[in-house]
Amino acid sequence: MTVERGHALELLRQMVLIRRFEEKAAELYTLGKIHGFLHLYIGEEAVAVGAMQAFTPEDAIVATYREHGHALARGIPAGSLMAEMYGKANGCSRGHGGSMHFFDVSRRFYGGYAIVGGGLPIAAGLALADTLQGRRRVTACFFGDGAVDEGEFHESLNLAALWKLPVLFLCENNLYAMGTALARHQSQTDIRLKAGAYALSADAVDGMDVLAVESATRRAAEAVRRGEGPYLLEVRTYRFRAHSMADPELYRTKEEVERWKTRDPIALFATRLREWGLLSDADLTAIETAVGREIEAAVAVAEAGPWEPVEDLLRDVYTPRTP
Amino acid sequence: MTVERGHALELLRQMVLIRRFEEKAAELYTLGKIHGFLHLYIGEEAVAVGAMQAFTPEDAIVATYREHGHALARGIPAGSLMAEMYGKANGCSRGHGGSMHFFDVSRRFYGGYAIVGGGLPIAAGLALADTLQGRRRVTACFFGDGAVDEGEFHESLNLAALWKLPVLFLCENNLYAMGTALARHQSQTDIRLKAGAYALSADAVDGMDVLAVESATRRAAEAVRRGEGPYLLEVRTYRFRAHSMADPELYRTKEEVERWKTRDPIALFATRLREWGLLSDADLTAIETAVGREIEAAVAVAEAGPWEPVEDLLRDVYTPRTP
Amino acid sequence: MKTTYREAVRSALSDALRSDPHVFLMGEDVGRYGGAFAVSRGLLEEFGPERVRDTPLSESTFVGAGIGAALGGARPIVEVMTVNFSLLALDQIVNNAATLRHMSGGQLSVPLVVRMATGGGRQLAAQHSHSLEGWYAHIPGITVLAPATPADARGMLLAALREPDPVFIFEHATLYPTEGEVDESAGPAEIGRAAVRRLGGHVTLITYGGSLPKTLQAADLLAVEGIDAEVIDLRSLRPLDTPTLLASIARTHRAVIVDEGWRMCSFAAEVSAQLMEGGFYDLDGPVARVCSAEVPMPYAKHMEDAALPQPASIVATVHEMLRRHG
Amino acid sequence: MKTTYREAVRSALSDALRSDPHVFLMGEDVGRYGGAFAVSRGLLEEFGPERVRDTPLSESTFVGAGIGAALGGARPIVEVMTVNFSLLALDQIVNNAATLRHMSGGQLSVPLVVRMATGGGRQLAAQHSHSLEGWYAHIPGITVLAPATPADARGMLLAALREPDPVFIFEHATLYPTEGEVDESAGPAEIGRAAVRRLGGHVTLITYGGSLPKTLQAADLLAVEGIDAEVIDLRSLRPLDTPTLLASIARTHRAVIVDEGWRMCSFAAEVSAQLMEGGFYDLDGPVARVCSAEVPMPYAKHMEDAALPQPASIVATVHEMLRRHG
Ligand SMILES: Cc1ncc(C[n+]2csc(CCOP(=O)(O)OP(=O)(O)O)c2C)c(N)n1
Ligand SMILES: Cc1ncc(C[n+]2csc(CCOP(=O)(O)OP(=O)(O)O)c2C)c(N)n1
Ligand SMILES: [Mg+2]
Ligand SMILES: [Mg+2]
Repeated sequence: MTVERGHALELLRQMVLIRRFEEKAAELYTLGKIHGFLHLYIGEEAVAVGAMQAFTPEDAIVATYREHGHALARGIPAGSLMAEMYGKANGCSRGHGGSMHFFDVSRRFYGGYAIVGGGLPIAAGLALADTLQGRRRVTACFFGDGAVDEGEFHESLNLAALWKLPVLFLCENNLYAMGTALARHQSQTDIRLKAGAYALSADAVDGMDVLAVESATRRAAEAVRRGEGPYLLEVRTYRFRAHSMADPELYRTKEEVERWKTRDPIALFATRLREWGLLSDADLTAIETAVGREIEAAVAVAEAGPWEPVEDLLRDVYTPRTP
Repeated sequence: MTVERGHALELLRQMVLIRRFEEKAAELYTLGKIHGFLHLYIGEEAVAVGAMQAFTPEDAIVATYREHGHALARGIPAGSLMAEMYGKANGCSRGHGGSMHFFDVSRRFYGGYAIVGGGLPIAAGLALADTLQGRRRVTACFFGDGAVDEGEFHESLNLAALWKLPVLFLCENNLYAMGTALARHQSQTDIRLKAGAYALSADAVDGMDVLAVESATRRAAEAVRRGEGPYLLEVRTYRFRAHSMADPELYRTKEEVERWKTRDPIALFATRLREWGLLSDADLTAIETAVGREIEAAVAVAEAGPWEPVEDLLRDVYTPRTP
Repeated sequence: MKTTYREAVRSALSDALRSDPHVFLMGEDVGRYGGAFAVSRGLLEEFGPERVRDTPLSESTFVGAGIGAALGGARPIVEVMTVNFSLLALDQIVNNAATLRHMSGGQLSVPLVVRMATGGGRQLAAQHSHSLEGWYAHIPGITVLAPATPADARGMLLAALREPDPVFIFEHATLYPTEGEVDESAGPAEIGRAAVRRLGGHVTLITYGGSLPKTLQAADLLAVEGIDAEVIDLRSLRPLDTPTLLASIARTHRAVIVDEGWRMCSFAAEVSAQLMEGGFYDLDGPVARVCSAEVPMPYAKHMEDAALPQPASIVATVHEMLRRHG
Repeated sequence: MKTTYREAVRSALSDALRSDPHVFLMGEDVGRYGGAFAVSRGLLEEFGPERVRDTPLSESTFVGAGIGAALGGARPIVEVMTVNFSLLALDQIVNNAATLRHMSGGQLSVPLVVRMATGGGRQLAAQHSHSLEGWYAHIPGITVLAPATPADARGMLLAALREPDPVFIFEHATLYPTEGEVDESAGPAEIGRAAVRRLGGHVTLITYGGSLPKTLQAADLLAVEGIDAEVIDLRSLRPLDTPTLLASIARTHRAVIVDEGWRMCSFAAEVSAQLMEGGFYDLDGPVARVCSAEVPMPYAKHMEDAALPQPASIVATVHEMLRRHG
């Protein structure tokens, strides 16, 4: 596998950005700056970063409540996300959504869904609109292994396959749905094989390898863009942190987590780039420094952001009427 | 294939009973004796009759709104069913359910569900109760090809496979969900292949051949009874009549229907039995005469049945309290 | 022109499909079958399978896909065959259709129209006779309409297609064959306005949808006895035209609400509460409700009749009211 | 003994599992994880994976399987993690759990208990903060309970397990850590009876579940000004203990209902309608409602606070009521 140095460093930078952003978010949660549910993506950075390379600005992204990584990889400014988690009016959803509901229409980032499986039909619909309007765009739909259990997974894959809708269904299989291990929630643990039930194309890829994710996603996205219909891509990964800040992690051993941490996607990629002579200590320091500054700035944006006035409580329930 | 004569004639009798029962029901519908929705099973008799042979009285049956055939094949008296369709208090559901909601707990016939797919979770639960209580019973769950589209199909097969629940999922694939042909509602038209998504056993069988249905169901039921977990059996059949009495059948050609009628399960079986020397004209006449009488008697039961008193309107909403 | 409710819906659908290329219709059996209630018959032939789409039996997903398509710039009309099946789609409706605008800080809007048949009275028993308009009216972020006449069936569908936010239209299944005057050149109806269908000074009868004909019958029966009932057709359940209701009870001082939902936590309860909140001092006595009995709908005709509001039960309620508080 | 609401639920669960071999618990993450709210922690270890079952994320199916298991002679307790996810199971609830007894002509019964967390106030935003008790209370065939204290959390779960028909228990998520006296030897609570939590003669405050602590706070604030509020905790929403409410307003002549559901078509609307129907002539003025604002729940704390009923808004409503009708 070959990779252009600039691109490689950019992938690394994005993964580091997500990692540091979330570490900061966890810290701010403990400090009482961020509330509600906070689901960290740490350990899974290669998935969002690798996959997002395959999409153009015209493509659409649908994610879940664990979407910090996707939002950052899609290029939404960290400050806008941090402000959202603070609940500030300069947040990407005006403080209405918090960590689970990031939106940025200018980047065709359509959320942020907290009902497991709830984003899949939405993705099918976005793709349907493209089909009806003759646009060659892809809708990328990220979801977890737990979402595969839900009826909407089945219904959405069938609908998309039946109507040849341009959706890339990207399952982030991190082996757990909350505290329930894959084999205890799925009778067929080889998720890629689900595709046969809908006669659609599928692939599975190592989610700890950012380059592998990127190339598998590019292949899949190109097939979708060519009009071959939807595609199911299973990305095998692992979350290093608890499901959410409230989770005591009774359901897995420290050893299991440690074993997976030896495959940390950032460390793995950095090592590889060093081996290939594409990364120096100075490069890494530069990345860390830049990312550190970006996160500091993001926190400042959040801190400085205004609170939405209480008088606006009902403002966005219905579209304002032009009289 | 060999078949014992007495058994063969009984299979034939049951199919004829269903056919004549439904012809009478259609007539009574036109006469305004039966109301609401009436979904005829004509053409599919070999499915219910063949399959039902595999189940013992301890097994449980879950059916759909197109369940006249299943109810009769399970041995519920025709009079009790006819009275139900009249809305009489001596109906099998006291006139509360009509054609779509037959129940007979003494025969472990658990309905009669009019929401497509709604019976599948119920079947999984009945089987779960058996598992928990260490009983070796099978729950047979009948549903159509349309039900395969619904999320509950997916969820129920996964749950049953995951927990090795003793359910036989029996898909009556009659090629249409109301007016929507299989290929226009399913991306994977080979329904048996859906089983791979749940790592469970499956088979498909010609639903116009009552003996084939019987033996495939016996095989499947025995596997389930042995504790091998659930099983998906696709039975390929065709409905000769409209979806319901209101359906003008705009969606298929007369030719298609006529082509299928050449594979009428009753005629097919009768011919075969004649070839094998197991059926004479006199046998057939005897069956028709007996069935004719049975249906006449059923109508009489329905006609003579009492109406539920209006004062009982709220009687069965909650279980009466013993004070 | 006199036409049926069914034809009025169809004419609005075909007008919309003709005039706006972004409009499309999807739902179970809307195409080849012609719609479970024959509403969309002929549309597939005229507009083709891209714009008149038969869906698989997947209520949650095709409603959700309608939401997504609306986000993507299309103008979907989703037919959920009946409200009974919409129970399978409530997550998409409550958690996505109704929230996306607010949850995104006003970035998104969901110009989606969902139509469904509702109600009982056809001996379809417990699973096929629901009347859940009151549930829908509970949800902020959506608009809930219940046209009771052919003219409204047409006008409100056209109006719904101008709304930037999700609109749910409840078509009572017993209304499809009913006839009424429809002006084909008339434009969209006004959303949020009730209609006084009959003027009267003794009591206000408030209703909507499939109960309107029954309520008008009750008013006729009352008129014979010299009791002049005003009949108000709500038309729009959310938003609710409370001022029109209050103005009426300011004159009649008595009100009966007729609603096919089960009584407990019914839409009628909301109307009753609002009449108290806004009109307490105008009332001569408590507002009454005529609703469905608290029972899953029985199949047998005499039992179903007993479970549903009927002209006779409306009349009896008015009698009782006049007896008790003059 | 003082204990938390969470522990009270757990103690009822373990008592039930211990005393009845037919009882089992299933739901998402009730086992290894210990329950999303740590309610079932330790039960897997004590009772094993056959009786404490982690389910896949399939709300419709595991609720339906609960119904089927109940039909099959088991005694299932299904935990739907939160009411928000129960939207995916409503078809099974409305069309099967609630109807099977009636639809089968009385042959079947469904002895099923479903527990779920409900409500807002934890900054979980629009999709995770619903309070849909009013929807559930609309459904004939089921019983709807909303324990507000640890003693009720225990007693009502035990009572639910004696009911032959489906019971839905709503546990407000903010209550889990609250403490109260629980008599571990006390048996099942009585279903269908409201509790007067505070006596007072000037106004009746009616509430349930997570709004009880807020309402009691409001009563304390009012007491400081010399306004004596009676506080009634409904406990059971279906059946509703209307006589206790009417007896109270016969003394106080004023009532405010506090309900976390959205105002329009809320459970509070039903209570309001019933108070009018049964107590019109006792009322000095209209019954008032303090409900959630008509908005998907915002994430930001100050906005969420503004959307939900609060002690201050309850007090303000009482002030306004006293100002307007003495
Ligand atoms: C329909 C629904 N059921 C339950 C939940 C509670 N819940 C939130 S996340 C989660 C696990 C989801 O697992 P998965 O899809 O694998 O995503 P991951 O968290 O691993 O990224 C559960 C059960 C929910 N949000 N929605
Ligand atoms: C959830 C749901 N959606 C729609 C309907 C309306 N409907 C009744 S039967 C039917 C077709 C079902 O087809 P299939 O499952 O193949 O059974 P068949 O009628 O062919 O026996 C439809 C769409 C329904 N009853 N339930
Ligand atoms: Mg996961
Ligand atoms: Mg079929």
